[in-house]
Amino acid sequence: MKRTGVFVCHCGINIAGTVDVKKVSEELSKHSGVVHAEDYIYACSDPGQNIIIDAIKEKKLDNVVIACCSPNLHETTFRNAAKTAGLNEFQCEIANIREQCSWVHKDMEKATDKAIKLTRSAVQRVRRNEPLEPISVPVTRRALVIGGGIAGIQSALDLANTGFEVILVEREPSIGGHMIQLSETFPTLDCSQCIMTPKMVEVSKHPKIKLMTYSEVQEISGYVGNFKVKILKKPTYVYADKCTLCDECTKVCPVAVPDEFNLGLTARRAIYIPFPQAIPATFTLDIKNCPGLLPIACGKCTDVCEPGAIDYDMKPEIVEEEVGAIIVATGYDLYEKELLTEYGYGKYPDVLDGLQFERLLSASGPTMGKVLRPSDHKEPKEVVFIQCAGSRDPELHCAYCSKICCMYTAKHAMLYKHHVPDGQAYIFYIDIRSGGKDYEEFVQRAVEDDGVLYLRGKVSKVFEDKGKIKVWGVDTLAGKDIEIDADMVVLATAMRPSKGADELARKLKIAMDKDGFLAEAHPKLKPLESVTSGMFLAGAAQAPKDIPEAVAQASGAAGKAISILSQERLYHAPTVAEVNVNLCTGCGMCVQVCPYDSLSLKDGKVEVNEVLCEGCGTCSATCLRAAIQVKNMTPLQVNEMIKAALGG
Amino acid sequence: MAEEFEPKIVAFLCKWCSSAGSDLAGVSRMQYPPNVIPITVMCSGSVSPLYIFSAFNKGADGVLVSGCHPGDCHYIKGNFYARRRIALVKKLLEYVGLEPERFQMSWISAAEGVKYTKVIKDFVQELKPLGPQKKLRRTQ
Amino acid sequence: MEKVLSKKAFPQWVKKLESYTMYLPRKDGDFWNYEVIKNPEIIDLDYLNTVLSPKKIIFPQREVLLEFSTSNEEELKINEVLPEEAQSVIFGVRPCDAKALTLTDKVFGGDFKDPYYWKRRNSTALVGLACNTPPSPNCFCLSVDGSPHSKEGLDILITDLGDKYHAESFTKKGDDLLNLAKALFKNPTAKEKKDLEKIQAESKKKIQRQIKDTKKIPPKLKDMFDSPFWDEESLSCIRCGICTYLCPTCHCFDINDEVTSSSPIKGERVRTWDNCQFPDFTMHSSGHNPRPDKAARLRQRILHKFQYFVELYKNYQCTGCGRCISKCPVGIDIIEVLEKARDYGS
Amino acid sequence: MDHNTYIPKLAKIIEIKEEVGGARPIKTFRTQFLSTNNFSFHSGQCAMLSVFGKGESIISISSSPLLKDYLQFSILKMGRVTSSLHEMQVGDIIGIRGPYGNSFPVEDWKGKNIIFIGGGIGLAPIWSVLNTALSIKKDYGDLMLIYGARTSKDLVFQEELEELRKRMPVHLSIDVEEPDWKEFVGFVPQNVTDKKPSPKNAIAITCGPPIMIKFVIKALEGLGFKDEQIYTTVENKMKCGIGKCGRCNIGVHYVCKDGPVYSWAEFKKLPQEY
Amino acid sequence: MVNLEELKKEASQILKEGKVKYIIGFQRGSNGLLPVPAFIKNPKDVEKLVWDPTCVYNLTLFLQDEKRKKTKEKEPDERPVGIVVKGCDSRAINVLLQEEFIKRDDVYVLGVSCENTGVLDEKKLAKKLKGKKAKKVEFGANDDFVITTEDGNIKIAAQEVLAERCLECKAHFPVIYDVLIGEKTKRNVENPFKSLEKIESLPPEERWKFWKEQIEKCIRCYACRSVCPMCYCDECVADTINFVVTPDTSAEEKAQKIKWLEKSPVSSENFVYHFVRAIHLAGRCIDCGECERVCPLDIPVRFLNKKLEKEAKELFDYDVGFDPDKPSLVSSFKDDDPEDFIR
Repeated sequence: MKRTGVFVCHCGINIAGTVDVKKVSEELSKHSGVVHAEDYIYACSDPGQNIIIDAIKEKKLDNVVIACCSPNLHETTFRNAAKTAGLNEFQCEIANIREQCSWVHKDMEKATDKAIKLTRSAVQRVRRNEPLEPISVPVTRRALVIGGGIAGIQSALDLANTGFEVILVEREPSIGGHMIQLSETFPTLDCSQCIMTPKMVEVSKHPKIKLMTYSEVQEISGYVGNFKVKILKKPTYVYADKCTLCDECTKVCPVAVPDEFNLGLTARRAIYIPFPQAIPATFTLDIKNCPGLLPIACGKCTDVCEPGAIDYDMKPEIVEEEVGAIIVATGYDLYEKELLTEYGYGKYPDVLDGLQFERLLSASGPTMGKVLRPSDHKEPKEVVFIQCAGSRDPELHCAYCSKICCMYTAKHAMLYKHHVPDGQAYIFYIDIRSGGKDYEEFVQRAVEDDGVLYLRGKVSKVFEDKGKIKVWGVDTLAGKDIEIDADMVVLATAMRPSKGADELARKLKIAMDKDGFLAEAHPKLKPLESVTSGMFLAGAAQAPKDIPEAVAQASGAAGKAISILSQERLYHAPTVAEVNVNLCTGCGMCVQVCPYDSLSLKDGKVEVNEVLCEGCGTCSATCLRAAIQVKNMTPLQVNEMIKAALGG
Repeated sequence: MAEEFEPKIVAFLCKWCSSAGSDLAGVSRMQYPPNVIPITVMCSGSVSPLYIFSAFNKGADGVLVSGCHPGDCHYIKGNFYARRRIALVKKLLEYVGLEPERFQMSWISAAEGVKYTKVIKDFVQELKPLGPQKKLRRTQ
Repeated sequence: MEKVLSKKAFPQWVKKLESYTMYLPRKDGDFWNYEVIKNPEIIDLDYLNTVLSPKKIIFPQREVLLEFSTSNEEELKINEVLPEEAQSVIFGVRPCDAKALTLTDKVFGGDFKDPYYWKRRNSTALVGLACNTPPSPNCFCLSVDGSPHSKEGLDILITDLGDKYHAESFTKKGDDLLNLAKALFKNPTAKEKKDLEKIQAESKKKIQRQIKDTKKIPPKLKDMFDSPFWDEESLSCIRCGICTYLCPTCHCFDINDEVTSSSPIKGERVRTWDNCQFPDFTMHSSGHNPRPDKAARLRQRILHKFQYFVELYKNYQCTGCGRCISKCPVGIDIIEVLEKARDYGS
Repeated sequence: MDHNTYIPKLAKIIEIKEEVGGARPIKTFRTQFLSTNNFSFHSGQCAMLSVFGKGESIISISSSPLLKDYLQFSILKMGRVTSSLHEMQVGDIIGIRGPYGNSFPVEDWKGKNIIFIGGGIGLAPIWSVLNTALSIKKDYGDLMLIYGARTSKDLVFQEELEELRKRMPVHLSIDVEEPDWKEFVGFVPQNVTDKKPSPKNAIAITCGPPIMIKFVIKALEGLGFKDEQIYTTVENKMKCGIGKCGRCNIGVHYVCKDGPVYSWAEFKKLPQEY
Repeated sequence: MVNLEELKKEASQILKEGKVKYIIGFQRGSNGLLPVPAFIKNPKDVEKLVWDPTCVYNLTLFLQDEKRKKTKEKEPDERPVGIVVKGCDSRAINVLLQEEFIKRDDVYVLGVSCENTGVLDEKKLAKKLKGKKAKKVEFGANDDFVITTEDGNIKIAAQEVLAERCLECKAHFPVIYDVLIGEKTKRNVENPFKSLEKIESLPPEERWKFWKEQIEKCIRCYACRSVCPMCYCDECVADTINFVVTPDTSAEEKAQKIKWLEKSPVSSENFVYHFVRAIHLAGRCIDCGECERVCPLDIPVRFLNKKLEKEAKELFDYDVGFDPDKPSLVSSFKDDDPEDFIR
């Protein structure tokens, strides 16, 4: 008969104040198989752990239950103690009698009774635990970074500079993301491109980074340490190594389409370079807008291309790569125009979103850094900035705060004033969120030094009237209605997860939150990890954030990835599914429900890929024949726990 | 005076959301009745109908299955399977005449200590007027 | 003791027996089953045979043999649980079912008398009802040494004479029942006796099914143990337990501990019917099974009834009630199986 | 009314010895009744052991009936009940009812030579009769034990066997070669053929796995033993122990009541269903 | 009209050609109208085959025996087994395919149409005939049955004597077959779950009373499970009668076998058994109604399965047995599955 020890922690008075710990230990000492039961004031303290270790050794305990706080806190502590005493870590289980008992009840008698049942239930479980050793797998010491914005670039550089090979995949023809579109950055007002381009160049020159632009992750399989990725390389129809950037091709291209980089404020050709500093520095033929390659409808660009860099026969290519860790930095997009009609966005050319305004401010922008109205190229004298356009509006739009808008609106207004000193900037706001180093000072500067007029209130209507854009709003502080005849309206549009991120998340099997941002494994303690081990999150893909935060998270995610890649082998929790082949009929229902593709049928029986299995147990609840179960949480154990919980 | 009936409830809580939610309720020192014995499972998707039948058979007055909100499942989709399975079990139990109050399911996230507290309070409150569950309990 | 009772007076007699626990077949949907009589006014002896024979009262499907408990590891207590001392009467027992009890008597008697069985058996009086018309289209009592008005195993046999019942007691238990309501009973007249004989003779003719040459079967079976016959005959068997659970002569049982509390241990040792058609019936804990397939299990059922039992107790272990035929889900017909066996290879 | 045989008598485990470890462990238990002992039995008989809450299991008694202090059972861990027996400790209480079944006709064998042939756990039922014969050795002729197991670790009663060597010939065997093994290597039937016990005025008792019994009998027949000179024991699943529950029968024989001891002459006549 | 001769011809031909190992069909038996299964190897025995409204069995059940036998054989005969199936039985084939219990090549499906009617409920017929004995029942021309009795033939509208499940059947013809004998008829079933209404409309306590009375009767003969073509598990989790033990099975495994229910046929344990069976048949039960027909105690087992069939349809729009390529009911989900019951 297995010998079980039970240790009941007082946790000072945290437990002992409500639960009669002596009685719990006394009752448990009568439980069949329990040969040792005692209580101690702080089981997690060094002396407390020593008591457990000594008892295991002296009484030859086969397993122990610690009745204490939540297993999320000290399970590791006690399992390590059990290991020190020579047990397997799974021969130690925790009964949570603090969070789930003493802290939530007042009636001592009832709380004690519940604590006894909880502890018995843990005893019934631990007695049936099998000793397990972590599953070990070799590591492919390369990383994949998805997304070539500032977060992705930072992660890639950190990884590469540590010495690991990195594959950086970017969907667009150039890396740089949204940051490269910005003019100046708050609160320092340094030039975004000036600080971004060196990093982009570093990426392109780095011997450890394999840059794959105009590419998308198509398929992923494998598991932490050993992912297999299929990447689709879309044809650019231009050989970067042959292209001399002479720009002859764009001159002959007959097509003009809105330019993505300038958010439609200008036009580009079907063959184009996204922006002068693009990395890789080459042209891309946009097949969607080209008059046609099959059959060739125009062919002018190839006629003028002297180096012969254009190849209409270029084919999409699937590249297979093996990596050990993945960082997802897919960034954000702005809230869709179609969804935000109330401010005239998308209807009036002079109602702009924040990024468009950035382009207007940018020295490399469509107006060469002059603030001019898109409609008539006149300098706007009255500009209304509307914060929370789409954010913090659970009824109609996004419930969350997009976080960066307060700051960049202040920056916009400030920069506008720098460009048009005689103009007036109004900002409608709900409240100002300026937590962050030097942020509050920055906002104050906008108000005090640059005379930006902050109006606390919402805008009720925006409409065109005699060449002006009328803005009706309310100033809740003054308690009066406001009407502004604006020349331009700039919306601090909400941030949304990048388009297509949901599809990618499904491929990667990482969860999304209710707003479609990628979900971290734990809101506090695992903000860099996704729920799938070996995949990490960086930047605005996880939640709206500004540049320093995105960079910090990117470095953090790189650090996390390094902690995997720097190991020879990885260890995986051994509490995985196991199959009783005698009972399995090969119906495949478990294979269908497995979220990790860890199950497969072979010769009419199910097989578990232990490395992929996360031990969720959905298979076991689905199986009609109890032919599959998760180790150390078997139906037998649960049934015994049920009995103990009901006092039977 | 006769002592008030105290229902015995078994709650299957998923480790990542609902059990964490119950921990939060504890950390926040929220108070709820001690009638529920939680059993933490990895995922609500792992709760086999057998567990539920077994709990009633062994004398549970009520059974709760609680998982992550749809889309929040730590295992991506376990709770969706649970939702389907539990719906069928619930229909079956009610069909043979078990009081619907006795078997419940909830979505409780790690952040919802308040909700956990409320679910438990409501559950106990709803079970009290029903008295002991004798229908499916093993006769002793 | 031989008496006559008017049909109208029958409920009054039953009423007089109130100190007994009384069972009577009651209609439940399309079938009849024995139940405790709660209201003696509503009594109907015009019934087809019950799904389960009165075996279920004498040898219930579940009974507790003993209780065990520990308050802690040291003090283990066991407590014998014998059936309560209650005098019972079962009315309307068909002669085949009564005869079946004489066969289970043999099994539960012998060197080790089964106290549970005998306690019930001895305290229960069986009031039979002769089958003027066969209660099942598959009755074949005449082929297995029975008859529709056999008194074997009965304390009293009642025969329907139209407006009255003829009641004959064969035992003291039977006499007691009649004596409790002496005034209701009259002695039979000569005509009534003659009517009885006539009815009895006619009833035999109404039996629809028979086994020819039953006597030839046991010796034939003895040589058929290794015959492929069993494989052929068992092809359609679905391994359910209907034939044996419904059989009035089948007596196999299982003993299991049912635990109500595991710490400290508390529970009951329970005897339940078991069934030679179930795979684990004979399976060793090593997994070895002397009767590994349905052919072996069908063979056991047939041989037990028509060879082993005959050899041991000089009786067929079958009283021809026809239940196993009527209820077999796939139409396996013991009469056919036996006749085929008898003629097998010849 | 007769004594209710379904009610076991409580007994305390007074000694536990691990005979064999590994995946198919065997332990020997010695038990003493809590109340006065009126449990008398004969060699070859079985008892129904109870672990309350788990159920019952029929086990042959391996101690000699002449020993009144305790009952001994050697038990292979096999299923629900035997597994819990293996978890028990000295001082734990079990239930015992019986004895059940027939026994070896030791009285009839007086003056004869006896050859005991066992395999694995099959030595347990033999042990009782062997010890009985040994304790009144003068009543019998020559005794001989031929015993084997899969490996040297699977041999039961190892210490006792060493003691036994001093009093009678003991021939051990293991199935496959092992370093330091000085005795026979091969299966028990081969050892029987090798040791050539004489059929003259002899009785052979063989117990073990069915396949071994089958070949031991062949070997004995080869040496000239008659069917009546060969005895064996049979196992079947049992619940009641008294011929009522209906599962242990081989033909008309209820092994629990009419067995487990059979002469080969009798056993040959039964249907081959065991 | 199903032509029996056509069935026999087809059967005889595939046997002669050696296309199939043997044919599972129906033949006459000795207990009243009830046929018995026929396992025909020899082409000349095809004369025994019958197909009429008394052919209640779902013969796909016997594919279990076939599979078990085949796995034991060293060099199994890989030819398919010919099997006669009705509409409901064919849905069982689909579920067995869906669960990869059989492969399409394992069976040669001889589909027979139910002639727009279905099979007979013998009890209903007996009541109709009031003591007269039916010798033969055949499909009539106008959705009726022709009954041969001692006093000659009578016609009864099929609706009056059809098995309950046939009144609620969605397809009276095989949905999968290699040959189809008879026609694909179309009868509109207004409410395929009508029979449930009576129980569903009871107040909860009445419903409890009803079920308790029914389930208490159960003697656990397991006929309902034994006759079910979907209950093909080698060991049932709700079992007390069959265990899969191999020489490798350790003593611990045997000792730790979970007893979800006791062998005692008492209400609480019977409920566990019937619950487990019902929930395990959810999305798998094709409503052949055999479980209910064979129950010696007349427990309306079908109403448990039918209820879950109804819920699967109403909650998840799931139809059983029409598409072998779809994932099973409980191994699939939709994002918008109802969750109004969840707090």
